[in-house]
Amino acid sequence: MKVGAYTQKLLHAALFYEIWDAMKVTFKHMFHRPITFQYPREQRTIPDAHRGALGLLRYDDGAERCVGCDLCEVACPSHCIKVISAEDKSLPLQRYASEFYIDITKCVFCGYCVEACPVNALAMTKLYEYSTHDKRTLLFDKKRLYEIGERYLADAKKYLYAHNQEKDDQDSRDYRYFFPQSVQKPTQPGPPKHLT
Amino acid sequence: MGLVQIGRHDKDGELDVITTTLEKAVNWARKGSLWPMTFGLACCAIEMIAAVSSRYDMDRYGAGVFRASPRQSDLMIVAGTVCRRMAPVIRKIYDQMPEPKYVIAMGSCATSGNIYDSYSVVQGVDRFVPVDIYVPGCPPTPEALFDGILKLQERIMLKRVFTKQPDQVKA
Amino acid sequence: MHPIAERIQQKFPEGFLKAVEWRGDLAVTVARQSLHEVAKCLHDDPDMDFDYIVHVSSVDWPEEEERFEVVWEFYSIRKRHRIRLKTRCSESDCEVDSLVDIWKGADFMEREVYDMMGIRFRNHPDLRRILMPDDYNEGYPLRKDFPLQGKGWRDTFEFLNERQ
Amino acid sequence: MALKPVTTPDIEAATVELSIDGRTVTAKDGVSLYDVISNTGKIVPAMCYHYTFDPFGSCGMCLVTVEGKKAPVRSCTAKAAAGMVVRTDGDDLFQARKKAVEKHLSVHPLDCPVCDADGHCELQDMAFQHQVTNLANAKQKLIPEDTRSPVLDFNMNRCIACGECINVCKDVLMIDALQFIKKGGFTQVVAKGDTALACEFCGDCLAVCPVGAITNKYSKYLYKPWQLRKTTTTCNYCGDGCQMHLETKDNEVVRVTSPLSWKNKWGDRADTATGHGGICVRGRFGFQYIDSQARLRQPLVRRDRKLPEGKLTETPWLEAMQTVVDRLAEIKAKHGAQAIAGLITARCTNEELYLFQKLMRAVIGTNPLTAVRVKEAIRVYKSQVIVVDSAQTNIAKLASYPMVVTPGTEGLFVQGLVKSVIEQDLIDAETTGKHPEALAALKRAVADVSLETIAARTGISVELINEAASIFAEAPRAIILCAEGVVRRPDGYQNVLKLVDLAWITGKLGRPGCGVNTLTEEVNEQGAVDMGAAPEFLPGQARFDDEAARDKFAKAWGAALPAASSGANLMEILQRCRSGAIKALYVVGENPVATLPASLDVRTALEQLELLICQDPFMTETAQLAHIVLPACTYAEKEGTFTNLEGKVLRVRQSMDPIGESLPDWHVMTSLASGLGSQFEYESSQDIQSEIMKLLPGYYNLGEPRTLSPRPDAYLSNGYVAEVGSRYGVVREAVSERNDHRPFGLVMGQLLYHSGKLSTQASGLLTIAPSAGRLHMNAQDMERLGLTDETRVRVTSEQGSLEMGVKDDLSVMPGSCFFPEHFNDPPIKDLMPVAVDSVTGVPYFKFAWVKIEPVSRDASAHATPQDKARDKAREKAKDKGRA
Amino acid sequence: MPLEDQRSTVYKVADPEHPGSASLPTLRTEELLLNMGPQHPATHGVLKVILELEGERIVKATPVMGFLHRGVEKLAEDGTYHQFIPHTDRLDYVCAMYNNFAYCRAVEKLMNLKVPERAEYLRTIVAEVQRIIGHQFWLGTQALDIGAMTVFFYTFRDREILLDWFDELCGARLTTSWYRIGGVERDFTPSLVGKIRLFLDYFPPKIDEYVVFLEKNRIWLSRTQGVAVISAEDAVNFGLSGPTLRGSGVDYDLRKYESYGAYPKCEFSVPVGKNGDTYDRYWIRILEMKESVKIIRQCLDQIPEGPIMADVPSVTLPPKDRVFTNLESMIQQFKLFSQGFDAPPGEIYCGTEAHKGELGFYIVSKGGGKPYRLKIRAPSFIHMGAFDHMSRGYMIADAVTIFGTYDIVMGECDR
Repeated sequence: MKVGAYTQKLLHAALFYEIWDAMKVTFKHMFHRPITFQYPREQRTIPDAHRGALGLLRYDDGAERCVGCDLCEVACPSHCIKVISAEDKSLPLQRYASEFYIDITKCVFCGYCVEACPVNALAMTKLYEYSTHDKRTLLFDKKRLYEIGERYLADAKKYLYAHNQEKDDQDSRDYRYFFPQSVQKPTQPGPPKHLT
Repeated sequence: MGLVQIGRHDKDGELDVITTTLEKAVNWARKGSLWPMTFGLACCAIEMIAAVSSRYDMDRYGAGVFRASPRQSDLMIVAGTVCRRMAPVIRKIYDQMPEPKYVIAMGSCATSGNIYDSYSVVQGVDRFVPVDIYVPGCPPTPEALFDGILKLQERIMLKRVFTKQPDQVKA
Repeated sequence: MHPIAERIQQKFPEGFLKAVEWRGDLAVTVARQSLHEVAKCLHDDPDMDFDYIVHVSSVDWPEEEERFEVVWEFYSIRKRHRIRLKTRCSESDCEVDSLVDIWKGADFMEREVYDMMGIRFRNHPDLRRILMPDDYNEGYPLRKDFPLQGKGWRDTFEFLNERQ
Repeated sequence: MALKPVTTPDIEAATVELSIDGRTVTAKDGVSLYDVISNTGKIVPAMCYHYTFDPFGSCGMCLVTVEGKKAPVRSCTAKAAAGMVVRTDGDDLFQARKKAVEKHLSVHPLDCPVCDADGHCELQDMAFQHQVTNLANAKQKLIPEDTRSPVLDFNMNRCIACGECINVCKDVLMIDALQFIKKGGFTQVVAKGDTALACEFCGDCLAVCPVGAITNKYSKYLYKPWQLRKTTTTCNYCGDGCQMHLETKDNEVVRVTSPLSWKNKWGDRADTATGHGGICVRGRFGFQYIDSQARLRQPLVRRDRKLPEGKLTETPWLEAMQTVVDRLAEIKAKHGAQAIAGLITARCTNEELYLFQKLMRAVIGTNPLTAVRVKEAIRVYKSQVIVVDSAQTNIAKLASYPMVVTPGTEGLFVQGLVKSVIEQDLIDAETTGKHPEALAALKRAVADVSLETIAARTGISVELINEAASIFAEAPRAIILCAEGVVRRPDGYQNVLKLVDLAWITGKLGRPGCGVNTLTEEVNEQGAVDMGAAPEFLPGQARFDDEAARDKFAKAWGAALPAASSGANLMEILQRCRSGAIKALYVVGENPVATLPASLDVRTALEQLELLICQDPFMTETAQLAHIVLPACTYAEKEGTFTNLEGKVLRVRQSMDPIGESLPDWHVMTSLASGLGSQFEYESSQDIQSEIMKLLPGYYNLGEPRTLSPRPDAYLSNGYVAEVGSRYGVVREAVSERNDHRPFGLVMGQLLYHSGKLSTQASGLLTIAPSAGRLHMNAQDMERLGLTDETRVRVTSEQGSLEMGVKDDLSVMPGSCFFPEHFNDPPIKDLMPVAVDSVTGVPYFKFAWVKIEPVSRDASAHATPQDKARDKAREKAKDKGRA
Repeated sequence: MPLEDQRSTVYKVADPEHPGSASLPTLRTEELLLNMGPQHPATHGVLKVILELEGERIVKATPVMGFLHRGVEKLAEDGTYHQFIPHTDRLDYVCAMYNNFAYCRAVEKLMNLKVPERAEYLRTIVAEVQRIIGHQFWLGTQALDIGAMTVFFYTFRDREILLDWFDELCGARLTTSWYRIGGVERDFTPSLVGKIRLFLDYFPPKIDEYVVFLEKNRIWLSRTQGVAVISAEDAVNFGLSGPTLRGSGVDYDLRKYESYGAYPKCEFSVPVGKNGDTYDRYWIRILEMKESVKIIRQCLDQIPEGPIMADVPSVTLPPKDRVFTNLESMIQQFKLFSQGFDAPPGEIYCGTEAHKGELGFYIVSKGGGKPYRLKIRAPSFIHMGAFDHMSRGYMIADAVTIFGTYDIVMGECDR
């Protein structure tokens, strides 16, 4: 080793050169904008695709989308959904979910239920602030799920568009499925658009 | 799937209305200096680490000083899957923490065992440790964890200091 | 037949049972008795040169008489080929030779197989449970007759009473 | 009607050779090509094919190419012929089949989400297998759902017109209740005549429907097939022991299915090989009682029966068991073991029956009893059927020789047959030759019998009797199935013996394929006898007084057995209860208060008891009298075995967790025995099973029928000669005689839709056959008396009179009337005279001569709406119970 | 040898040259047994190690695992192939995308499924982004464990950018479930492409920033150089993989050896170390991040248009809008969700180079919609097998470095 190099090393060691070197980077950051965001006051813009709490949706005319087909139940990897379906006595062909539970404490937020739903009755929202001291409130029942669906309808729709579940154009939005075609309804204005 | 299974030590239905000025002051002090235990178990631990890192900075709530020793901390954030083999360890750590102590069950696993309905996973940490706040999510984002911490602080403000807590589990 | 399988058959005509090639994976089943020597040959023979152990695994076929199938997977870093070595054993006599003396990495993997399936490995240096606690007595979780939810261990917290 | 050639390959046809996919196969000439192919192990997709009937060929899926034919042919309707060269695979066939699926899909509605068959749908499977995508838009049929039937909904939008339901109904069950009809441009399946479905409601059409066109009303929309946990078990409604699948969801029985299903079309047909695999209406729709609200959920204990505070109160098991044990021990100490009696139903499993008799004999030291009953026959569609009954039953409609006799003279008819055989000299020389003196005695006995008298009394001509006798005697194989109509009549035991005589002289006794069989009502009556749960038997049908057997069991159980003569049957038990000899009665699953007529004073007898323990899934009438009621499990909640009337041991598997705190009977008995100081170390029913296996080697011969060889020698040797004379000598008069005052024969019997008391807890069966409390009468009689469905009648017998509604029933013959025995409202049993058989001690009370007169209009106007309201309320309560 | 026997070693104070010394009493020195974990800040989760110490030196180390054993392999037998994807997220939770990738590749091999080209590129891009996140996480925590805290804040700051990107891509930051059998769930949007391109420009200088803190840091150097050394031969014999193996000079990288995804179409090099110590592995990871940037950039340039899911109706889900209007697609949807696809009977092994090493799935199928047996070859678990070998002779303080050097994640290790 050359003397020059040796002295340089000695000098570096004596003056804590490497520390100054690193401190330089740190000091530079004093002039950066702080990256910490102040959570309760500032909210991060949550992307549309975000998989938050689940909600149930209605059609624009207020009818429940869910037909109680139990497909979300079987698609769920953690078996946290429970659908109890029943027959609508006034419309014998209409099946609907008389009870619908999502045990959100067991949910893995994978979005498979939304993917499975043949009527897009389920959607995920950007809701994440529902920590609680009472575990029972984390069992979402049908009422709560529809509440979430109504409150975060915009989020839910955006989620469906983002995940290719529903197309974001007027034509697709106009669709309306009856499962099945209700024939007992005399006032029905003909079959839906996609079938004609 | 059953209904939500309430663990043995779920804290619910307590009456905590009476507050005095002094109680408020004490509670304020308590809520402002929650020192959490580093207690990462699984996935949620990564988000918990993210919560203390530069972007989220949990220190803003006075809850950023992660202590490795249970003797110095008041808050245990159970972040991750609680396996049966880990249960006695968690309980032992909980027992070592000084009063008042709080437990946050972070994420689905700690709350109810989540997707892991298997032979080795405890179906919720509340089966053997009292839990104050359940944070849903899998894993909860750091914001969701903060929401949980803020809710805990709210609850701390409602606690009675000079009378005995009815539900306090005797260690 | 795959040249490696052919070679094994030549060298161990009694030990070799069958070779299957599916989706590009070669799987050779050998008799339990000749497992160790076949493995030794796989490791040492310069034509095979399987120096890298990929995984040790086991499959439970409860309907069959030789119920357990132990699976080793090897790779050759130099020759870049793969082989899956399999052998069968019955429930009453579920013991196969350990390959720890050839591949040190087999140590933990074989312990895992023992822990999960209850197959014992002869000459293993430290055959204990690895993922489940040593005093776990409900059986071997990955066997097909073991219930997914276990037999109650996960919900017993005897330590809760110890202090009181 | 036999099953298809595949399952019974002994049709007479030349054997031909043909080539299938390059393989040479031999087959019978003229057999469906589809069957030939499926016998080689290949599965050609087909939606309208079913193994139970002839091919129909409507779906167009089973296409194969036959060399020499330009287009693919349907293999199901094509016949196998010599030298055919058949190809079953290939892209062209795949495309052709795909086209066929597309044809069906194009008119199928888009309603998988709401369809019950989703996940169990053949059309779905086919579409998925053939990777149909991107079809042109579907046409909608828009047909309203047909919900007129009480059990089935027909949604013809989903129908693919495969015709399986129609075929199975017509060819296999021979009910023929369904038909195709063209309405609104689409072919639909409707009930005959486009009315509400009226059939036996066996539900086999539902089972074979490959899509969701036929739906079960009781489980509609409650499930998706993938949520159900399927347990194969044995039906416990009758002694046939049909195999069925209980399908449960969240510990609730959602539906019952059978091996007969389109899913079982291919592959292993072992479980359906002997029958067609279907089940009857009771099995399929009578499951609701299992998880009914009426089930007992907790043990109930009554501190004191007399005082008003002596109500049944819910008590924890531990305490209840302690009470039972204490009080039994007390009674045993005070009055001796003979003061305790036990009564068990044959609806329990073998293990429980075994344990029960062991408990009673080895632990308590008394002798138990089983109520052995028999019941009517089910369909027999083999060869010629002679049906002798007093009513036009369902079998009679199918029989080639329906003989409707005057009520109460069935025994006489048998006697006529014996006489006729002897007169026409149809006696089988080979068998009778061995016992000449017995034959001579028999001949002597019947010498006085005159066929003309019999003909006059039974209402059947001499010629017909002779013809029937010759048919029976000349048939190479003949089975006598006798049931309640014979056994539960006065002289029932004698009548059975007469049937044995008949079989013997025609050489049918002890020959393979022949024999006398009794059809039992409760599932496990054969098992009850085998397990020794009858006073005169030890397990394995060893006589109770057989010393060797006694030693063996005493040793195995480590306890001394009670004295050989100590057994008591039901009548004796009641007698002793009244007299105070019996202080404690342990009743498992039986309900003597409701099943026996009031004249037997069961109620007073039981009220005499110091301790009545009742173990039952339901709060029965007997249980209401009991001091202690223990909740038992139904067969769906426990493991075990049943022995059916063939002697086949069938598995019962647990399909759900016990309801409430109810426990399996064996569990209760085990803990009871332990409480009484005996160590019964059974942890599961398997443990009991292995003990039975040790004591009765070969009993569980993998479900093989136990070879039961009747020994004519033994039968004929023990004083037969002396006995036979009295049997035929005088035809005893019926208990109550027909006269002008009481011109109607009232028969109490079973409905097809019910079985005992159990099924009255099943809301499904109640919907089909509600408890209307109405008398079934022939329309002619009703017209003659001026009765309508609205009127009420007063029925008077020697024993008393009752008021009830009437209903016309085509199957009831003029001059008789029928009341279903399942319902005791009004208490019709009280009208019946009771006769106790001198030999077996079994009471007979199912027949009476009665007078029927309409009640005056004012009274009926009063009663009818009330009655209706009451019925309605009851229905509602039952429904609620289900919900 | 059972543990009890190893706890103490008996030393004979006897001098062979001195006659009569054999009769001296034997002196027994107990070794110190130190339980490290399972609740220890540096064990990266819940690992327990029983260290046998002679003074400060480790004589023997016995890892005790299973504190996070969740029974994943058993759970896999309970669900369909599709339903296992969320489980793979939670194996190695730091790097969920790569687990998804490895699993989907294995199932595709089983089903003999060809993935469309665009999907291959998307998969590769996201996998490499995940590799960057994984290495950043490793660097931050390893530095934190060793004592250099600043790096942690820097790496986590940059990691957040990528996690947000994931959030926008698939809706979750960690547990992504974005890969599907036969493709990916969702295509990139222009905004996502723009963001990742911005990041590619932003990130390489940041790597240098991290390095500034460490490359000359004497503490870092002395705590990593020459620590946890393993020879190439031993490393191969133990079955190590990934940077842990490459640090010893073996260029075993499945991206090159059994190339998959879009890797064959990209130019990149596999950094290989010399000494087999922690420092070399650190450098390998730093260089791999740079290589990843290179790969992502190439992929973004080459990516073709096209479908993102294979169109095999018997395996892959139909597009959702077809389900609403088309009976066949609805049938497909119902069959696939309720019963899964019908896998052929057989068995396959498929390994993928995750950022920790070779992550492999061995799947035995008996036909039907559920795996009959699914074995996960988890690199962390296999690396722990070498822990004893690698830690002998080092100081207690080095134990932390040695855990770190594997980049161990207990979720994957215990499964």
